[in-house]
Amino acid sequence: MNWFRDYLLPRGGATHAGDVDGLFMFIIYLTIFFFFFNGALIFYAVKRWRRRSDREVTPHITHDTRLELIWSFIPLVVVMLVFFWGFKGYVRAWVAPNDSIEIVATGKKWVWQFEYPDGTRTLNDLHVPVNKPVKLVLHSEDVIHSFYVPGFRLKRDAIPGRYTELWFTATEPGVQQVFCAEYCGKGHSDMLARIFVDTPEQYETFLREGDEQVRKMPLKDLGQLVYENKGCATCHSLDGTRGQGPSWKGIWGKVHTGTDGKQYTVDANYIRQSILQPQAVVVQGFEPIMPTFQGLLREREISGLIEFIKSQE
Amino acid sequence: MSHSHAEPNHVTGPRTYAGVLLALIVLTIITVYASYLDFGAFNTVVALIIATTKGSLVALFFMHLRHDKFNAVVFLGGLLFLAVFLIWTLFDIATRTPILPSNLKTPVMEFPGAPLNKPVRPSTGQPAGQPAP
Amino acid sequence: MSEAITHNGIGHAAHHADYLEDPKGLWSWLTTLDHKRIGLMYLWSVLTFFLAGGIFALLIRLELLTPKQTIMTAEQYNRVFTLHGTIMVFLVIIPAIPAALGNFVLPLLLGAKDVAFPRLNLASLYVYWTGALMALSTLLLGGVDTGWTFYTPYSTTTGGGVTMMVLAAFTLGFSSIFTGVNFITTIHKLRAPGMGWFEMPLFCWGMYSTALIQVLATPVLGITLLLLVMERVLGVGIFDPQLGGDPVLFQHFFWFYSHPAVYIMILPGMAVISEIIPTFSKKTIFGYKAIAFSSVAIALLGFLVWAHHMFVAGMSLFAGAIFSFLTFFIAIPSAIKVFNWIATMWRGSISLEAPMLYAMAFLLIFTIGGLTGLFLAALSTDVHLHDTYFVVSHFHYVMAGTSLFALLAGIHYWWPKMFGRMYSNKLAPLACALVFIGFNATFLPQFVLGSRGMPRRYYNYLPQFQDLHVASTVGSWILAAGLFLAAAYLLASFRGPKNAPANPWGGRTLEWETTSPPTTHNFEGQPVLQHGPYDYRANPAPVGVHEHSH
Amino acid sequence: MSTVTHPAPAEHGHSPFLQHHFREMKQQFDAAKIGMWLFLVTEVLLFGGLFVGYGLMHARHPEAFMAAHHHLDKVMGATNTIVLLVSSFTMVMAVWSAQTSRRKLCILFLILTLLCAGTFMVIKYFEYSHKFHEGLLPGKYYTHHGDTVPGQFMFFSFYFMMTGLHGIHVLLGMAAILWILARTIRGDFSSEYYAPVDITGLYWHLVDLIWIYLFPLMYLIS
Ligand code: HEA
Ligand code: HEA
Ligand code: HEC
Ligand code: CUA
Ligand SMILES: [Cu+2]
Repeated sequence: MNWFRDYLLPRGGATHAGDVDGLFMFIIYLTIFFFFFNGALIFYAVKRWRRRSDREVTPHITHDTRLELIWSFIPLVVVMLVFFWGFKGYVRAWVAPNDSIEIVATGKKWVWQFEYPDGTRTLNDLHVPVNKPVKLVLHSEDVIHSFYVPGFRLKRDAIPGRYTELWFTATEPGVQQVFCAEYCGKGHSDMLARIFVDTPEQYETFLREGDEQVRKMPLKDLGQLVYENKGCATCHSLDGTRGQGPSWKGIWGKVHTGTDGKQYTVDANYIRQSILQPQAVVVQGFEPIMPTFQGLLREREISGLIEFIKSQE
Repeated sequence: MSHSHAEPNHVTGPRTYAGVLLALIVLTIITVYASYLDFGAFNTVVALIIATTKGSLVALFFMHLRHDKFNAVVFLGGLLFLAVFLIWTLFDIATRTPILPSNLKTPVMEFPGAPLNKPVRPSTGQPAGQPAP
Repeated sequence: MSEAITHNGIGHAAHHADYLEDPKGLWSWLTTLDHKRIGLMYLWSVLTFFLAGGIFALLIRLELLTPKQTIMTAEQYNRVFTLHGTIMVFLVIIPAIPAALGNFVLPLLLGAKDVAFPRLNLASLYVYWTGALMALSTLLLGGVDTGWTFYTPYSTTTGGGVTMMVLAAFTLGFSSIFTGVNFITTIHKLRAPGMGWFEMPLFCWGMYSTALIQVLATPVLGITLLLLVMERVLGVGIFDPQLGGDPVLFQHFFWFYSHPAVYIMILPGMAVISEIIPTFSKKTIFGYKAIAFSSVAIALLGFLVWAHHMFVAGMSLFAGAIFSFLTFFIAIPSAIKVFNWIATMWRGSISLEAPMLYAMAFLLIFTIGGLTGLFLAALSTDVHLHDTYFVVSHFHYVMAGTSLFALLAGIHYWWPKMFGRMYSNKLAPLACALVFIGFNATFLPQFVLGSRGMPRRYYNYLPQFQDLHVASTVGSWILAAGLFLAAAYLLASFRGPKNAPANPWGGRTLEWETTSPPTTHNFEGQPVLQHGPYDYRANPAPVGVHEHSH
Repeated sequence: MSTVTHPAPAEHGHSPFLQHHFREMKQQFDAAKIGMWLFLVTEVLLFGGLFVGYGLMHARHPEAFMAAHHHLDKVMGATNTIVLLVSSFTMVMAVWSAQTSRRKLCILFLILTLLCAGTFMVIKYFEYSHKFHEGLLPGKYYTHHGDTVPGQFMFFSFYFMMTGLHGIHVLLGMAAILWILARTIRGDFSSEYYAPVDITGLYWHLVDLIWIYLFPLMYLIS
């Protein structure tokens, strides 16, 4: 029946996923069993004792204590089993081993930011080494978000003013999808992130130089990737519609007026400044809400963005 | 079932009521006096014990619960569920272990955005003065 | 006139006065103190809002037909599902059975002339209308995009009509409290002479348990919502981490009410089913006391488990364990009920009229809905499933599939009593089948969506989820078709004459012993109970014999 | 058939105040009492929510609460406590007078109760205006200067929410007492029928009961 499990659940990629799946499948079969059991009883009763005449007389059976005890006791045993099974899995996923790599994950509308022990920071892309315990310390800068990795069967809320934590040991290299599972407003469903489960070598390179993709891509494509993955897209559209921030459509070379009344030409330097010190020039008609990306984007990524914006006719 | 005090033999008289009033006033004086004493951790407990004594007097005599078993159960039931609310909430609040990232540079601020501490958060919902990890 | 009622010479005029017609005029309805009329006005209001909530649901489903934008923007989507959830919970399913059907039949079942406090009853209706208008007025205030759970700090920082919506829910809470106070008192003091606690129909036990929750939990919702308003207006700080508060505390406050509230939604449904199954099996209920006590047990246990909605919300391990452990105990009284109902059908004389069809659908869907609660009550699986479509599907199975089916069952059961008219016997089973199939087609795929990781309240989703979303959307159309069909033939019955017999189904509870529709004062004189509510031994009432003529 | 109906109980002991759906005055009276007590339970839980919130925030910020409560005036608080206790006494005496058909006495005690309630509100008014003046306001309106302990605003959030909600209840209670007073003057009540006086009394005592807890929790924490 593995096909059934694989149909229902995404492929598990962390050490304790198997335990959760076991319990999940157990309750699935329990549900299916009782559905058909009750269904069969009802069906049988209707077939067998369908009313044929209005004058039918039925036996006067008021209760049966023995039956009553049986159908209280069996569910009791079953649910206690389920409780302990679930509890066991929960405890195991509770305390991180001491040698875990600690990464701080901060949620804010609508991006995830990761800070590695060496101070490296990434946005929306989390790199972890395979087969090493990783502890995520979660925290939010605005409302509650929730860090959800279906493949790891893990989820924990990121709460403002407090830290929560979560740990896992990824078992196979590859990519895992991360969702924000606590409703956080307009961009909730776009608050996606990915976990790159790296081999030890890949992880080393990542810490040194950023990930491989970034290193090899043409600048313009890199710009597009950054646009999609680092949260620019939540505020800037490409088709001219006004979002939280101005659309990028055809802005290259245009002259924009800041709230200080001065005129600025949109060129490479201007864009670089907009990204690193967004508050320095605020375009008229917009709120100064763009976060700074200082330290979050590598030099090559910024060049990529400039190329990408240039290409938006 | 409901034994209300409707039956005339349950009419409590003015003398009892006056006595209860006197007791209540004396207890009020005691509780004010006790607030100047120091029982250490038990200050609040003492105050609450006195308040509960007063409350019981009001409920039993003025509200006639002494002769009204049914409604006494109703009332105590309400209090019971209030207790459940408090205690079950404490199951969580009182047993949380604080978690801190090991590289935390600035300590968590208690009232980052409170009046007279910092300007209140702007309407945009942007954070003002969060604990910086 | 049923032979069951002996004439007592109080006057012929009173005897024939049908509550629908006496007195006449809109004003007489708006100022009525008659529980039956108040129940009907509640019924029409609830069904209207059900239609509104259902239309919002169809819009949700339509939007989810494709990833990214289909028919609305993300902001609109967030407002639509908030409105859908709030309307369905506070305006539909909480008042549905108690305030509409309960108001109508509870006094009849008890052999009483009215509820204990008729004025309070009318007040509750007006409070409900006020709350409903407030809730709808948020549409003009820019909508509300918090979800029906109003979690802080999102709800304290977002714009729009949140304050108004919260005050609306606060107001609606009072209408629910009024109903609860009224029903408890009525059951204690207005039972017909000779009707002991265990001679009451089980419907009354269900109402009693529901009312307990309404009285004990709703005030805490009230204060929670007030605190939320204060947080928004004054910045008091209790839920705001910026001000030294605790945002997760809001969740404790909210669920202290809202978990018991899910039993406000289901217990009345179970109450209806406990009436229908014996009537259509023509057999005494199996395990009367077990069913009665399990209602009370569910109501009381329901207070101890609320934080199972917060397993991933940063609760302590200890709290998680306690709340999970206690949650499982609710499965036992629920199981007791299910098996007792099935045992009632055993060796009965089963007739498959529309109410019974809905009741059987109820049993099957409740089995799935309830057992999927176990996935969520178990700690490790809930971590995976929390806030995914699995939860969405779970609660639609229990709220829409179960409570709502019970409401439909009850409407079909008491329709002849309420209006004196029968509906189409041909279309009813067809509609029931459509509703049953449509319902499962809508929500079964959502379980799979959820277990595969699709989070809820998502406007946009990954392409891999699309197939199942399409299936669900198509299902919602079948469901809607069934419901519209049901609405159509029910309304069509008003074209016919008032020809329903006093006791069309051969029921043994007191409401069947008065005319259809009942007279203004319910019974001629004071009925005195002489047999239990489900006693089919002596003189088993043959169906359709008590033809009632004017 | 199974069910027999009797004529409505003959018109014996028929009070004009017996509503049509009750069989006798006792039943109506008991129902009114149960209804009132259930309502009081909802009030207890409503206030209870605030008390729980207060307790948890107090435990979270003990210094702030401690420092803030010094701005309250114990004398005024204690005076108000005694005023309310006395009003409870006069109220129960009013109920007793109605129960024993002493109409004049009942009127007197109701008026005394109203006077006490009025005194309470006047004292509250002075306390509030003093706090407004000093900027000791709830939440974000808190502007008091010279605090050494941060976070005192939260104490005042609770102070105003709790005493404010209590104050509203006092006003509602006064309205109810006025209504009862009018009916007493009209001569509605006697030992036969005094349920409205009784349940208004219950409401009033609950308002007192809540204050009994508010007083030490607000004014006397140490
Ligand atoms: C009518 C409403 C209703 C009802 C009756 C229930 C019934 C139950 N619910 Fe559900 N629930 C909701 C409405 C309801 N729920 C809603 C609205 C939400 C989400 C709110 C939101 O977030 O928006 C929710 C969410 C929810 C959660 C939180 C999930 C999450 O967000 O992570 C949990 C967790 O424990 C849960 C558990 C249960 C359980 C154990 C029951 C039990 O009572 C079920 C008991 C019934 C049975 C078990 C079936 C009958 C028994 C048998 C057929 C016999 C065989 C049984 C055994 C062998 C055990 N529910
Ligand atoms: C009782 C409660 C109830 C009911 C009945 C329903 C009914 C339906 N719900 Fe809803 N739903 C909720 C309560 C309910 N829902 C809640 C609480 C939420 C969570 C909100 C949140 O996250 O904050 C939710 C969320 C929710 C979502 C998830 C949104 C998201 O997370 O992004 C979806 C998606 O498919 C959905 C779909 C539906 C559908 C298709 C129906 C269909 O069953 C509707 C069918 C009804 C009709 C088509 C109307 C027809 C009516 C008439 C013609 C009149 C009837 C008259 C008679 C028959 C007499 N609902
Ligand atoms: C939270 C919303 C938000 C995010 C996320 C965001 N921006 Fe912005 N951005 C704004 C706003 C608002 C403005 C206009 C005000 C200003 O200039 O600061 C703006 C302005 C700009 C401008 C100047 C545009 C003009 O028309 O003059 C550039 C360039 C820019 N952003 C680039 C980026 C890039 C690159 C990213 C992602 C790496 C990004 N932004 C992410 C909100 C955002
Ligand atoms: Cu962040 Cu949802
Ligand atoms: Cu729940």
